[in-house]
Amino acid sequence: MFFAIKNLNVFYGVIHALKDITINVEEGEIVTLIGSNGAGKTSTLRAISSLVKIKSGEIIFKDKNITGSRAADIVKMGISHVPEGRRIFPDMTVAENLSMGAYLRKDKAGIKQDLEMIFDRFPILKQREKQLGGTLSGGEQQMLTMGRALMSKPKLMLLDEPSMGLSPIYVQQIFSIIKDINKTGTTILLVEQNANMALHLAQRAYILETGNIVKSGKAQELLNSDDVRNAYLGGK
Amino acid sequence: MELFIQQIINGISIGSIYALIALGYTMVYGIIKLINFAHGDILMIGAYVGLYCVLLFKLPLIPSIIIAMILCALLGVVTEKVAYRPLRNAPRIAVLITAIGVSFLLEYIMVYFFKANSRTYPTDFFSFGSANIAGITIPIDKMVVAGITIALMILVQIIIKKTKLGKSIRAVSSDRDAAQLMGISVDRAISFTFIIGSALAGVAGVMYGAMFTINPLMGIQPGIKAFVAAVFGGIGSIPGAILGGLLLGIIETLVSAYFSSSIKDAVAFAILIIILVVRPSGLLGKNVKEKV
Amino acid sequence: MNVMQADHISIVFGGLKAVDDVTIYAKKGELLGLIGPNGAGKTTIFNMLTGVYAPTKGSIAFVNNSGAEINIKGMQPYKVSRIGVSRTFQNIRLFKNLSVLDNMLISMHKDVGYSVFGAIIKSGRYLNIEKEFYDKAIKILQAVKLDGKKDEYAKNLPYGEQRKLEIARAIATGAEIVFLDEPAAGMNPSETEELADLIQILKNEYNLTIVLIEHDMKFVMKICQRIYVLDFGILIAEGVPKEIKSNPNVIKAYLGEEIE
Amino acid sequence: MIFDKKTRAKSSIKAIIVVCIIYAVMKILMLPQINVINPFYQTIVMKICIEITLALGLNLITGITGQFSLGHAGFMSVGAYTAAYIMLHWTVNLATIIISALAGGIVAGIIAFLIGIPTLRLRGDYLAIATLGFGEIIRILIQTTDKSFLGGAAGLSPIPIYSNFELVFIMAALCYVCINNILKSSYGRSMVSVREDEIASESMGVNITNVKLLAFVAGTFFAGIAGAMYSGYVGFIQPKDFGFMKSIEILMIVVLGGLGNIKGTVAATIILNIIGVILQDFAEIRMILYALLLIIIMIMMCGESPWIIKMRNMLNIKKFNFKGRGKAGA
Amino acid sequence: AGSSSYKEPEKIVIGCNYELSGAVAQYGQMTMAGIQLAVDEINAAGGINGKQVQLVKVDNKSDNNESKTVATRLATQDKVLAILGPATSGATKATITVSDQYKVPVITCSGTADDVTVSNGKVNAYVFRTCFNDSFQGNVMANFVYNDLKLKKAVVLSDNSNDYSMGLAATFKTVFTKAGGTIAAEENFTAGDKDFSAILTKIKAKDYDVIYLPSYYEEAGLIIKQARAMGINVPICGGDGFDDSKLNEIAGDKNLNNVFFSGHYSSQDTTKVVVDFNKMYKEKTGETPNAFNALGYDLAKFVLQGVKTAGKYTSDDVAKALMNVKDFQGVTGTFTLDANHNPVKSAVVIEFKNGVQKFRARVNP
Ligand SMILES: Nc1ncnc2c1ncn2[C@@H]1O[C@H](COP(=O)(O)OP(=O)(O)OP(=O)(O)O)[C@@H](O)[C@H]1O
Ligand SMILES: Nc1ncnc2c1ncn2[C@@H]1O[C@H](COP(=O)(O)OP(=O)(O)OP(=O)(O)O)[C@@H](O)[C@H]1O
Ligand SMILES: [Mg+2]
Ligand SMILES: [Mg+2]
Repeated sequence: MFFAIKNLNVFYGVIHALKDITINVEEGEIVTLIGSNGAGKTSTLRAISSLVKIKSGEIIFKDKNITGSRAADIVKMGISHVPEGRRIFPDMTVAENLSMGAYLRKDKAGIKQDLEMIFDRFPILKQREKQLGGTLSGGEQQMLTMGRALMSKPKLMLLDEPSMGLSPIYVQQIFSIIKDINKTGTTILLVEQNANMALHLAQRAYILETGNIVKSGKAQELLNSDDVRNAYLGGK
Repeated sequence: MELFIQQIINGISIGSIYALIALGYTMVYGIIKLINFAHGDILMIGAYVGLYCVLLFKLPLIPSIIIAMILCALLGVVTEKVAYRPLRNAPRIAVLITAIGVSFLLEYIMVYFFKANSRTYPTDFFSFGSANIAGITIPIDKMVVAGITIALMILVQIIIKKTKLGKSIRAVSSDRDAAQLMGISVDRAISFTFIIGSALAGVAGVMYGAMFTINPLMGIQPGIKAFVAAVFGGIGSIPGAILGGLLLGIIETLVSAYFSSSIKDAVAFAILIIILVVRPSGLLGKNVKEKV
Repeated sequence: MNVMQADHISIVFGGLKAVDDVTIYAKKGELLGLIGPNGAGKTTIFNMLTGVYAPTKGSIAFVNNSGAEINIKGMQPYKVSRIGVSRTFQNIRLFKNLSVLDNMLISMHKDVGYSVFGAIIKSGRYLNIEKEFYDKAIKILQAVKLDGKKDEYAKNLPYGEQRKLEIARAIATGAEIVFLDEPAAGMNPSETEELADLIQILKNEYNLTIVLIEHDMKFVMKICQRIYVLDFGILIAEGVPKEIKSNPNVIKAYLGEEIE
Repeated sequence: MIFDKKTRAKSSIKAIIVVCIIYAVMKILMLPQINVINPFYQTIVMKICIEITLALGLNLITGITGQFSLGHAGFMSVGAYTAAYIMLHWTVNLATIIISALAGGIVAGIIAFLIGIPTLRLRGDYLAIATLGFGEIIRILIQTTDKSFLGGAAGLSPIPIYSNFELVFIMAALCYVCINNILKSSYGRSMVSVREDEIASESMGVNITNVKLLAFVAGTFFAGIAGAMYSGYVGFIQPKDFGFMKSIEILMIVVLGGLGNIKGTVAATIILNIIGVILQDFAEIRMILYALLLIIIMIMMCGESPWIIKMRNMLNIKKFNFKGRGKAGA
Repeated sequence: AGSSSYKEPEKIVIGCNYELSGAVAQYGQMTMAGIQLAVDEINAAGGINGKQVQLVKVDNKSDNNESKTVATRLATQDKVLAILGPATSGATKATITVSDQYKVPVITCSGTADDVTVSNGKVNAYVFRTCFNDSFQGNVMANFVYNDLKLKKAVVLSDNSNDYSMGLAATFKTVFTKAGGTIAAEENFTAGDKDFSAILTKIKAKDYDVIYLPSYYEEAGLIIKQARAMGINVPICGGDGFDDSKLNEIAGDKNLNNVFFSGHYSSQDTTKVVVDFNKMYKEKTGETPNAFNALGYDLAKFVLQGVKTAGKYTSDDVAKALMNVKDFQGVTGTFTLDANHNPVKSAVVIEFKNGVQKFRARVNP
């Protein structure tokens, strides 16, 4: 099994944020997790990365039980996380932020090549190379977060609303990047509010509602379901 | 004029000692933003370790310093693990209270076992006399301190700016969660910060002790001076801490020399406050306005 | 009548011209859109209009409801707010550890009509004004459907509700012109549609002039009466949604493709 | 929330009754026949009342408004010296006692006002250092004055002992009520908003400079009053009584009680003093035990390791809520 | 405390209100060591009137307020016959009202400020001391410098955070100028300072022939060392604060020439009490005693002698009895208390020669 979450429960104090969630992701897939505000999408990703404590349940990655591993070790295993809310390092420059992404890598040549690739994709970042991360515009920060995660060459990538605050052109760009890196062998678990595009991109999807998985299946099928259309896709 | 130069030299001498202490202080303070009340007390322990190296094993300066560094680093790591780590997510000011607890603990354990009495190093342990250039007396031992301070500052700067370890420390200081997502172990980075900071306190302790006197409560004053110097120079800036320490020494000396030494601390604080009002994030602090 | 008039404003950050000679205005009761690629300078314009940054060049004036024109050059944000200008932030800035109600009440503090001494002895004036504040806050909260959560900590609200609370808080200042920075970010399409309706209701009920930044074009085109487009700090287009949608410069710089 | 006069009257009467009951109980326990609060404990009770006044003032500044001050003892000394000076030159009666206490508070407040205007724009530790500096400057200036004026290093004595239990108790109660009511008003909310987010507060029309200044002046006013009480209680004051460590001691109370939590401040003052009394018998190891207790309390109350949480649950203590004020009207 | 139903106690309970922690813990602890030694000795010899002496030791944290509460506690809860300490004048002054209120004697052996025993011209009925007061010591040294050393231009270097230092300096200045000397300069430092080069550089350029340095050994030691290193070789004079072997360690023996201080006794003294004390102290603790140790030792012995002759074991009676102890022979001199509750005893002036203390003169009050 490539990646799976089994019966995951997470609490914030007395708030039961995730209730017995089970999700699995096959190697090479793009799976998306959608749901309205406060459903628990972010909490799921944070639980996987060990940024929040798990009450019960299991997380499996490449047939290994990684539940309770430390956050840093999970990254070492090849899981990279683009967090919600643009968690860039505000007092480091754009270049330093990107190099932090490659913290665990040793192949200098590879790093350089990837850096070129990122600057290619986000020319703004190249222009802002020496600027402090904290002074970037919202969208620029979002690109930086994405770029930083790409620098770690992950096997599984957890993306939390990567298109938030991006202009239409860059939304397209982000989705095409996701498609590209998926083609080159990275598995993707994508959380998106832009459910339309997410469902078009993904093979499978889970729908989360107040901490429960209420629906799952082929993305295409969900896209055509009336319930889903009304609840998440709008355009009545 | 000659007198003035002499006083400036005096100021640099005492300032370089402040700077050396502030250097270690700012390692922990600048990076974890913990007002490390116990730093002065780790310095005190360093001074005692040095003293016993001399008294019991008759070791010379350098080996004594190295042993003091090692033991202080150990002590720093242990206090971090026991007292500060459980409070990682507590407000900064709460950790400050714990640090005060640690400070009292170190002080009074030492008082209990070694009494509150002052002690001294043998007079020949760290003394190089003084040189006389054109009527100006230059105390060589203090210049040695200045040299060591500069060398250590460069070393620390290299560690922070150029090494992978330094990178991880800076990332942790900036955003802990995000640093973890880069594969950085927060515990390790913070432990290293304490190791470096406490080892520097060890160096400072031996030199401070050897030049003056030591007792279990000796750490309080250098602790405060280091705090002042670090803030003065700009929180998080290592050269700033050095500059802050030096300026503090020079200001104090000039006030003593040209006004009255009874108000030297008051005037030093007044100047400091004026400078802060003009530069609200210290001398070398980055004044980045938060982007909204 | 223009309630807001910014003439030829520019700002430079360490050599970078983030906003360059931009002139914009808002008529009373208008719902304006400000769009443009990432890093174009939209948020920066908001920051200048609300006093957070002072423009390097140019002038900004508001007309308050007594008809006086007020130049905000060099004014601190709290003073700008007191002439009836309010805003939300791109990265939500609620008072996280305070209740929803407290968040609302704080934005009314500028109209506090009793003294500290009155507060200490709980004078009659204090009681009246507190009641007035409370009623006003609840009324606005009802409009954004948050009255049921008035005692909740702001940080415990889901993202979408935090956005709504921020809008409600901006209105509670008694503002006549409100700047909204990406109000729909982080909402799914259905939620965005609801928000569009909500904004229009609020605008009518409180007689507001609204300027908003948003990347969700469907949303912008639906509710904005007039749109400004910014690119690299320069105004590249202005017009009604229909014109903007088909403006080739805008398509090239921002939209990427023609929408719908 | 209170909006009408009837509820206000009810709550005021309730508050007065509570104060009276506490007072009466204390008084009864102090009766020589009962002697539960013997003369020694009486001195401790007075010390507690004075410290409550002090700490509540600092809580207003640091806990509620979020302005990190390390100079509180300096303002206390201003009050102490002002009152002592008056009492050494005037005859002691109720009127002069009240005048000197108020004068102590007012002079401290005025100095805070003058200091606050330039320095309160500093943030965080920069402000801490500036206030620490002012505290030290005040102390050193008093120390350098001529012996015949403020006593220099030797201090002022003998100051008539004019503080009694009634006086310090009433002052502490008044201080509590004032701060509590400010907190429940729009002024209190604006202070909390400054602590939470200055930029957002400003954009909502809050004049943060004024708000900080108000908190600072009010807080130091109480420090001044506490100082006045102190000098009439010990009968002897010296500059070294008001050093940096004294400021830290007060800060410790505020933090242990929970930043912004005024009930907590009262509780913390009482608990710390009880600990102090118990530890008096452990002369040599007193400070070691005190330090250990401090560390353990902090870890137990705010630590997050699993075993700590387990212990906390077992002992049924609540985790610290550092920002004491949450719900509306609380 | 007052007692209507007097009952003879089984033990003699004496309170100790000392600075065992905090800024001046050094002084408190050293005094306490002396007291303990005396009490152990007395108890080993069968106690006072056959009763064992029990010490209640309480720490006042070097804090004046705490000193007051501790005194109250000792007087009312532990019902001690007398309170020894505190070590500093300030902390002692904070207990004056307590001593009056509960009629319990407070006896200090190092609170030297003049107004400890006499405030506003009125004697504090229950406060006593067994050490010189500041004006006496300042007086002794001013006269010695002017008349014996025949030096006329003095620099006064005092610790302006310390009332002991300021007190001695003030008297010295008055007496010295009255005698005809001039004060060439006055400089201050603050307890805890370590580097004095700024003020030493400053005074070096002045015209003077002696330095008066009333201070404790720690700062004094550093100042002497740094002054000598800078080539300031004029005589340096101080008070009993110099009397500690630590002065030798800190300043270095070679720098201790031409250094004088006024003290209670000379370690070269051959009287039996002094010799015995030095020997016993060394045996018990392995260290050479200093002034604080000796003062503490004398204090305990003196007070217990009062208790022995009081007749009744009440604090009030003990207070009265203290005035009746005549010619008490202590290590720090033979004395009787005068009407102001100050001891009438002679001071000695000691001179350092290559770090060795030499008796130089005896000055009677
Ligand atoms: N640190 C926290 N403390 C308390 N409650 C929290 C915390 N973080 C999240 N929650 C609560 O847990 C629930 C799930 O939140 P989560 O952030 O996972 O939602 P989400 O699906 O990512 O929503 P959004 O689309 O708004 O990002 C929400 O009700 C939220 O209020
Ligand atoms: N304080 C600052 N220092 C330096 N550069 C800044 C600062 N603030 C903004 N900038 C730069 O100015 C440009 C405009 O930023 P702004 O935040 O206004 O963009 P925006 O149009 O709101 O973009 P987005 O849609 O991504 O939020 C950006 O390139 C940003 O990097
Ligand atoms: Mg989320
Ligand atoms: Mg923006």
